[in-house]
Amino acid sequence: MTIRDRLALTDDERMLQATLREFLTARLPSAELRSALDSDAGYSMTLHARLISELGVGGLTIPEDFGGLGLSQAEACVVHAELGRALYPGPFLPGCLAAAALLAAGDLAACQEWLPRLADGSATGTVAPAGENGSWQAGRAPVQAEKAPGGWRLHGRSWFVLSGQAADIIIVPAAAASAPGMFLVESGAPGLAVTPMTGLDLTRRAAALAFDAVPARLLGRGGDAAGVLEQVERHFLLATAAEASGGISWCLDLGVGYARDREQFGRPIGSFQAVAHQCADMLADLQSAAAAARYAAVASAAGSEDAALAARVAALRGGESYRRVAEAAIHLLGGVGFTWEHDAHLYYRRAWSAQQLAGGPQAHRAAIADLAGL
Amino acid sequence: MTIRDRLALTDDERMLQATLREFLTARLPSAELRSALDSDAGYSMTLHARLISELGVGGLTIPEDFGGLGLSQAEACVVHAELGRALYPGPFLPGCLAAAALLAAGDLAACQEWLPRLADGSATGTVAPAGENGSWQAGRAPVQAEKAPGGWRLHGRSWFVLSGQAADIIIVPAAAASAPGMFLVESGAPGLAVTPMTGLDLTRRAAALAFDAVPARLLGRGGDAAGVLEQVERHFLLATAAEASGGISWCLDLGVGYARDREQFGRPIGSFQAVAHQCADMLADLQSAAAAARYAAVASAAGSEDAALAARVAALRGGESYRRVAEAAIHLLGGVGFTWEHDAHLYYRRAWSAQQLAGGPQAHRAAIADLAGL
Amino acid sequence: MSDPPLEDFLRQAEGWLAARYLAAGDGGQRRFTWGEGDDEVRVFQEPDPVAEADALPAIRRWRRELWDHGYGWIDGPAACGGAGLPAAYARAFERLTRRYRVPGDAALTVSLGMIAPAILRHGSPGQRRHWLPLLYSGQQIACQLFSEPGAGSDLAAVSTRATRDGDAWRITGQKVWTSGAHLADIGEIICRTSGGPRHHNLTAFLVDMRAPGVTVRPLRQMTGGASFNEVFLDDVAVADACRLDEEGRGWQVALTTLSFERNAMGHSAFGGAGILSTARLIGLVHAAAKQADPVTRQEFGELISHLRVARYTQEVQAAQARAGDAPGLEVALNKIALSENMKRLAGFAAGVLGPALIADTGAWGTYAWTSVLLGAPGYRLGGGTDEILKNTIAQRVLGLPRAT
Amino acid sequence: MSDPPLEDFLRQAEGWLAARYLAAGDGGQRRFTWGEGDDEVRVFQEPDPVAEADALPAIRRWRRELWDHGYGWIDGPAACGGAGLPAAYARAFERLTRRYRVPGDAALTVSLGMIAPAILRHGSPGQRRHWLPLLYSGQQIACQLFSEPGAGSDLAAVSTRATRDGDAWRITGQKVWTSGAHLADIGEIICRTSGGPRHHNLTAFLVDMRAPGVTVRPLRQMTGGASFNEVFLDDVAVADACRLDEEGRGWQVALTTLSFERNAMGHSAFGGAGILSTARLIGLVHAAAKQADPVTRQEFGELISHLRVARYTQEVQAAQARAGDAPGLEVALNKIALSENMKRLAGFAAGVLGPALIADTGAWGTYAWTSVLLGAPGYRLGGGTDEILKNTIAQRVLGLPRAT
Repeated sequence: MTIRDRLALTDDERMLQATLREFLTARLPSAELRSALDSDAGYSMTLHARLISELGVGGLTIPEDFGGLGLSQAEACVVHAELGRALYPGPFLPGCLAAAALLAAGDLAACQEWLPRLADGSATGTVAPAGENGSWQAGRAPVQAEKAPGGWRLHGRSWFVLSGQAADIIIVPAAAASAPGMFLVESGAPGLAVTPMTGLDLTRRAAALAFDAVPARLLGRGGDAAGVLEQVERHFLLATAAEASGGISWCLDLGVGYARDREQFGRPIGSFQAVAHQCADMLADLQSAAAAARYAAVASAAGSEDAALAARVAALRGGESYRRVAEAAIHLLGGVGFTWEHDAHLYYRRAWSAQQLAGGPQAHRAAIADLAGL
Repeated sequence: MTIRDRLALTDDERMLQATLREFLTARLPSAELRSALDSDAGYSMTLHARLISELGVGGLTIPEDFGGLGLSQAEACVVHAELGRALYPGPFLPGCLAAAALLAAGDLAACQEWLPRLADGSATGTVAPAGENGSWQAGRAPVQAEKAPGGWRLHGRSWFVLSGQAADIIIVPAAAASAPGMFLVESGAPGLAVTPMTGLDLTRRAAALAFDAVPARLLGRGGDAAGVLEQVERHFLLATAAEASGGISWCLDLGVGYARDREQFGRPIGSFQAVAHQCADMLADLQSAAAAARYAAVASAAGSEDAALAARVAALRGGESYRRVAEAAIHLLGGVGFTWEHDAHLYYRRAWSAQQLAGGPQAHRAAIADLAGL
Repeated sequence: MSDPPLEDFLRQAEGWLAARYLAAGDGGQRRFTWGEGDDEVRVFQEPDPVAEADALPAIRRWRRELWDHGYGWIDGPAACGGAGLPAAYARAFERLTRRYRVPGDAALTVSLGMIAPAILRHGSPGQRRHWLPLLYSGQQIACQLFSEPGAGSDLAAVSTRATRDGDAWRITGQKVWTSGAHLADIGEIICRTSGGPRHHNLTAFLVDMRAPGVTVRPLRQMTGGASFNEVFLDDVAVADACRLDEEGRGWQVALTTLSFERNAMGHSAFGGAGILSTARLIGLVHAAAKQADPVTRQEFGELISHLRVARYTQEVQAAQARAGDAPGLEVALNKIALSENMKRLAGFAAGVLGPALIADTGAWGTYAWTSVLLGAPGYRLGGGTDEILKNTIAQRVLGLPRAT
Repeated sequence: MSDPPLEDFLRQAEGWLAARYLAAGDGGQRRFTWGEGDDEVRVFQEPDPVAEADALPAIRRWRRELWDHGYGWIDGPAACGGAGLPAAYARAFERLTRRYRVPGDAALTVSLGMIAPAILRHGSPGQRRHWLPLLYSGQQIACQLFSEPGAGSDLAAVSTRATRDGDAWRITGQKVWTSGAHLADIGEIICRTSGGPRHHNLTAFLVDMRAPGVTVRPLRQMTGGASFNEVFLDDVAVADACRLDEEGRGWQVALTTLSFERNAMGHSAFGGAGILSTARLIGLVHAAAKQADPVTRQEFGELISHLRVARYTQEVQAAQARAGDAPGLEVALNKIALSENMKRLAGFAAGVLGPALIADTGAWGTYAWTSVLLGAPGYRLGGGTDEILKNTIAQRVLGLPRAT
């Protein structure tokens, strides 16, 4: 199946997109989002449960024999784009990453125990790969694993853990004697301290995790953290690129709508060429970010040899475009865009945060140079 | 004398600027410039002689006791800016660099012999510091010096030598036994081959020099090439920054004049906001490039401790602004700007070439990081 | 009789091609090897006039052979000599030809990509039957006579006049930025035919480029070469039968022709896509021994990301078109992206080569990059300036009120 | 009696300052040391209301002392209580104060930098004698009531109405983006006073901020804090004596006030210049241990070049002003440059810190940079958006026809 044939949305994908758009527009209007952000969990658990049960998106890329839909990255990114458009604050993305980690580690028992529960929403999960400087190098894992009589014990700290407070299971890379392996920690495990991190992105909370001799379950044979993290990172790159295209489309609709309606000097501000051209630039950003996200997702789904490069290109260009378009939307709105009560800054905050969590422009450029064969 | 007091142009500098502007407007209109470019030498020797004799700018920064005016970098850059504005094709800048090299090498006899002739225009000079990749590292000088019975002999090649064909004397760094020293070679010396390099900048010709056992005169004690080149480079950075501000001011006048006069859709194109804002951006580039060039020249003249940093900032920002403004001017002119017969592309070519010859943005940014204390 | 299945059509076409042309070897993409062949990286082709004239007969023969075997106008209506097959067959055939060393249609981009489709849309049945076979069989080549010194972005302000003279017209005026005028047999020209209101005072004609009073001169551009011409018309006679569409409908004819231009320009193959190939850029970095320099690797990664995104965008659009959801005017954004990528290419080459970019040391593939640097500004002007294209996008794609 | 020589004036002033305030130590610039003190790097000051109220008495006393000893309004006309000395004396005194730990006038930028000069220009002799001593002595603080939800860039479209009521006026309406309204005693307000043509239907007043019907609310901005207020006026009584300039001349009064604002905003000290200091940026890079990374050093060099050029531009302009050739409206370009530099700062911090910028690990001087990132968009709006400033530059500095 060459990439070219799958680039246009299939009818199923179009259906999935429309259903999600309708669901989120009805159930997560601005007021609902705001009250979720003010709640302790930072998201509505009932809405999260409905999203997963009614639309079945919990187990999107989990194989059918583990209770999932067994769909590909192409479909998954349609979901990520719509959730990104609505700044959906629930632990959807972390759950996907946890599922990806479990599948990549290939521990059948762990998969059988947890994947069905991630799929039906009865359990939430996340991954904790990052040290204090945010980088994912498995080699210098910020957490050490020690083989104790009763089983493995983890020591150390990991930071920027998405939905760390909401997760029932946390998949952590930890350096053991040989190469680092992947470990599963259940929430509430003794010695595990989960503290929220004050963050820029109000619609996606991160936590810092402290491990003090925390009992953990080694996934698979161990020593495979590098390989597993690479696959998890691919999901993360594709998801953030798709979320970015969704957020950009919201900002474009906002900016163009305002440029049409807002009058100054007795005419719509969109009739001023500077404003009109900024809107055209925003459309160009949407067009390229959406195309890159789609191409990268389809390339990964098709296992094509330029999939890794496409994922980095999509993350880099999507991240830069999202930051630029979110700022342009605030600027177009003028004063009201700068207020706390208007939602524009929530997208600006997500754009900056997601870009850095996904590795940041420098990491992407370096990876692209490697993957392109320089 | 603090920098702050000297930043505004003095009356003398204003006079020098006005006289030069008048001289060049009268004697180097577009038609004259074009015929000079088509000539063998690439410039009018009679005009060059008049420039030096009538305005005495040949020995601007040459001390009075060597026949010069003994003025500072501040005055010199007023001249460089006006010459840059007119794309003056004569060997003025190379002459300044040769004079700076002679002074920095401190060889009294050589100074007495050549500085007066550079000052009165009876001799032209240049420097040949660059290897094939254009960099000026004295350490890896592209030319070797060998002590032969009859005196020093030079071997090797140097590239991008400004006005290499027109120069009577060429100051060359050459690696001898110990650290490289500075050598003076007279044009026509046996074994010296000067071949013109096809170049982007039609208004400033460069040559490649091949040295085959060329007799050369060691300047001073030798081993001081690094220190001498640093001072020559300072002159080059300040001069290119000043030339850039002059070129930018020409492009701004062209662009704004055209935006006022050219009518499309029944109105001057300057009444379209996209065009008006591009003109405002060009003014911002002129304002910062001119201020940086002036501040850097005055800081060097005052020997202030941030002079080196200021020179690099002026070269970096001046170079980037010049490239941007020259391209904006062509774009504003539309089709006619893209033609060979219109002068706009001569400025575009100078902007790109001067920026690279002066070291290029990457070298400037690295130097700024060092000088700012990172 | 219904269309043959696509597979059969392609198999037959491949047979026809293979019998006449060598395979291009490796998947049709000429393998790029640093140091081999011509290091030219032009934004606009600047064919040396002699070489160009020499190549033309082969191109005409290639078109004629295609035409005589039904491949000349695969998706053209049978009534005008086309094969009447779906557009997908034509696109598939075009992709197929890239796998063979064929003369190709680069020199006919305007003639077949813009003028012929305009004649199909605005020509009378008689004109279509007369002109289209001549163009698609390569017997005649058409060029576009639109811009004037005083009418660039504001095309409606053309001042070239066509005055009625019995049942003919006399045309006097000057056209600029016409590519291929020196090779063309006919030119689609927009002229002012009345003092009427703007957009209603224009008429389109097909003028004989070799008629008395037509003078074609190369237009030397800042790159040093000439990819375009100036055309002077001094009282040139044109039969009323050569009037394209009604008098006063010249503006509609112009808009149709321009819309075809934008689609073509956005396509990555247009504008010397060869210069955008990753292999050539890697060669450039290795030639300057900077592949280990982290700063160069960052600039390389940034550049590649822009080039790839431009390709991904076009491939997604092509897929959407195949699925019946063809993109509209927003395709013009591709052209803006290509212009920006050319500027980025020149900047990258400057960063890698430094002075070796701006003065020729003779090293292969270095100074040649000045063509990109000198051609890029023209690419932002040809086929509609950035500003004009953004106006169109804002108003007709985003629905914003007319920007003034 | 002629002015005392500047040196004597400064010697006397320094004696006065030294007797009352500690020297600021090292040349007036509070030495920056990484890790010490508050790591706040705000674009807009977001003073905690309590701390702000506490600091106000000291600022009022500082103004009163200056006023009582002739330093309150050095270059003000004697007729209104000023010392009548040349502006150069005032600038020299201001530079002198930076060498002492004085409360400073940061909280009075609007009151003394915009409203007082507007009263001097447009007030009657009586109004000038009444209000200016109160403002320059710190007894009263003024704020600016201009923008409205429906009148941002288009200030002339204000809908706040002032209706005549005997020899007083009643004002009803809403003003937004007023800094310091909660601390101000009076507000310069632009109101619509007639149905007349645009720019001729406005009148300026000095309204008592504590009058019944005035409600001041903090305006929470995207940074989370509130540097500005919303002010609601419900049938607020204002004596005709508080009308500033003639009825219908409100637009001229507004333009005068705005011109003072632009000059102030361009100055690098404005907008938390502290965040632009090289030492803080070097500390940031060292804290992330990236000083040896060539890519970081390039991004650092690029950022520093922009910050320095902004400073050089202001210093050259100041020198030109001292030489009697003060720059005109092009000063507004400094404000645009400062906005762009804030965006560059945020981008640089993100490159150095990565995720540590967007979520707080508790490390000193890292997450604090989000204030720059969140404040920068506001800086492009306050004091005239980029677009409005560029319109002004194009039309009134470059002489281009009115851009529509």
